[in-house]
Amino acid sequence: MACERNGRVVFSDISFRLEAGQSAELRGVNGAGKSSLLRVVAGLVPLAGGTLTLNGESEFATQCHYAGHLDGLKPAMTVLENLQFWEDCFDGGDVDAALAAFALRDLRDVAVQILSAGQRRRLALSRLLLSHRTLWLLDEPMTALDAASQEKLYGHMKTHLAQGGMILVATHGDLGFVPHQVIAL
Amino acid sequence: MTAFLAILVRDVKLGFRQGGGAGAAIAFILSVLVLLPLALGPDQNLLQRLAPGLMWLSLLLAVLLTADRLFQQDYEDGTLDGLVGIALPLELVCLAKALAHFFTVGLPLAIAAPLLGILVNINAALIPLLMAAMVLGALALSMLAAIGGAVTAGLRRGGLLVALLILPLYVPVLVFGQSVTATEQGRASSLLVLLALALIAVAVQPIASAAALRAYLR
Amino acid sequence: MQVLANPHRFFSIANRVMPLLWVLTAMTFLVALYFAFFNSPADYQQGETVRIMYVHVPSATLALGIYLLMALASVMAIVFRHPLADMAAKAAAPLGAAFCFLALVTGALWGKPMWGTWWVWDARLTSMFVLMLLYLGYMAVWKAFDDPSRAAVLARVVALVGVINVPIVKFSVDWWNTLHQPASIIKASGPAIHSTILWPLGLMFLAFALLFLSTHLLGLKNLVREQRLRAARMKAVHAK
Amino acid sequence: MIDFTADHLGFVAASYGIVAVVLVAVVVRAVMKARQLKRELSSQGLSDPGQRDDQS
Repeated sequence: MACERNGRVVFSDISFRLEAGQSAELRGVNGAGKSSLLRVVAGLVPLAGGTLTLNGESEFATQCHYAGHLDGLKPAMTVLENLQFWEDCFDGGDVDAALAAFALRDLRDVAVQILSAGQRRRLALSRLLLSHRTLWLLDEPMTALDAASQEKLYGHMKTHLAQGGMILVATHGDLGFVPHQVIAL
Repeated sequence: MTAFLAILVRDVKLGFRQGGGAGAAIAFILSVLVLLPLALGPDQNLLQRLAPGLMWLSLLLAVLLTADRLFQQDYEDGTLDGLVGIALPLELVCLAKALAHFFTVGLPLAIAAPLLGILVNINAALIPLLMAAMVLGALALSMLAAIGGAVTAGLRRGGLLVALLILPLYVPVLVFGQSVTATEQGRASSLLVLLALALIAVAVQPIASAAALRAYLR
Repeated sequence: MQVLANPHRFFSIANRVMPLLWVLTAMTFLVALYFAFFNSPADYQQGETVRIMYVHVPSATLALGIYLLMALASVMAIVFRHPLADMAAKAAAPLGAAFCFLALVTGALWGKPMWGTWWVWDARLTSMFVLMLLYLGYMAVWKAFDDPSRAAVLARVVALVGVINVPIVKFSVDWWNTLHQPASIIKASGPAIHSTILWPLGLMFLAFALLFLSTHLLGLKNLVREQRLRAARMKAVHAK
Repeated sequence: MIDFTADHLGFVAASYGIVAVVLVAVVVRAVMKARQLKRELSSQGLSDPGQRDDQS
């Protein structure tokens, strides 16, 4: 597959295959196109060349969960309100369990604007457990997380894989577990 | 449907919480109303003749001033990225957000403005009629504002561009809006045309806004 | 359609046609001007000012026609994803705006001696004015974005929403005009179209259209040139 | 034939004048731009659209 943004070719000739229950790590220097690749897979950026399928289907935006640098949270609403909004958007999911999974229960009635960067990131990531999507697309998910929270994230990632899910994660090479494959950009 | 309502409710809530809601819109109209007699002179007859038109202009300005922020926040904080991946088509996401704008800005103003028209000596018999016309007009204006807002969602200073883009689109609404109260004849047909304009805007807006937003997501 | 499908073939043909087109444009202008000034009568009501019509009407017609062309090109861009379609629309916009401007100015210059005022808010003038705003908005969108592929999509949206708006504006200002019938103003339609008027008018319209066609082709070519330079510059930056 | 002594001739002259100025300006601008871009292209060794050896 290939990708073009702002009139320049970000990457071309990338090819990979991910089985159910597998994870892949995207590695590359700044500007190599890690984020672009994730956005292409998420269906946000149109494919400039090649093919992209999930279980044989080429339209699979609703089977992915993309978690990028931006957290998509509203500072004027509380933790619970933010999460409930996304629960309604995803049409399902267990808000309570998601809060518990990232140790956010005590913060549920706190406005997001006073959360720390790490807490916001945890809230953003907790949505992964609401959406029930097959393919997780994570863009440097460890940013701003402390060691304990990182461990929690790895735990949830492993559970997701064990349930037959798939994960594409972009990092600078500091992932806390060994992925099934590494895609170098 | 749950998602549609969730977006609508959240945006209305945010509108009121962040001070961009009905209260601010009505305060805006009040401040415009103070300036009018100062600019035009305190002649009661003149003000009465101009009152409906002035109310339409205030509504138009209020909708215009809020247009460029309609999608900007969601674009900047990444909410839009997330909303693309949900089952609800982006077109309906746009419709929900435009309706939320109507409920926070357009509708409160359409109800308040004719009443506040008393301050510029509006003909009291015209108030219900003007209110009905302004509700329909405000719906159309919010939709058009959403198109402009979507086109300029990623621009830091999109305010002027948004005005240039949507003011020409406001012309028909303004023409039929003022003709509802301007003359006896053609009153009913003007209201019907306003309804038609609102419906056209509701039909076109989701397609146009979604197409514009997709250009930003890439 | 086949020829248009390939930008290279398109331009190699255009390059051969263009010199001919410029000559034809100049010749048509000469003939049209001869007819406009020396081979047509003055109007019994409007006198010599009727000659303003020969430039006013073609400008107005082209202003509207070019906007429709822009919208058509935008549809082509969406449906066929043709690389030149967006550029064709972009190249047409400033030309359409120029004709629109001329229609407004010559309209005012015609109105002053005929109606005694530079400007009246009559249906025709008002919709022309709104058309001018639509052109300015469309061009502002292209200017506002650094990324041409993003600007192209947004410009399509603006052009198509605008083209839906054009007939609605026309309809609404006509309505508005009948409500507020302005007193004792001569209608712009003026005298019945006579064959002595038809010739200079038709020729002048042809001349204007040819001028648009040749300038548009040149503008389109300039846009392709700019795109190539931009691509080369991008490549140079990212090679470092 | 135009009557050079008629009323309002100034308006006719002004109309044709402004049309001439605007149209000439539009054409000249495009031609100047074309020449400048052509120079830039050839200075970078790129081909002009539609040239015989143009492959892109």
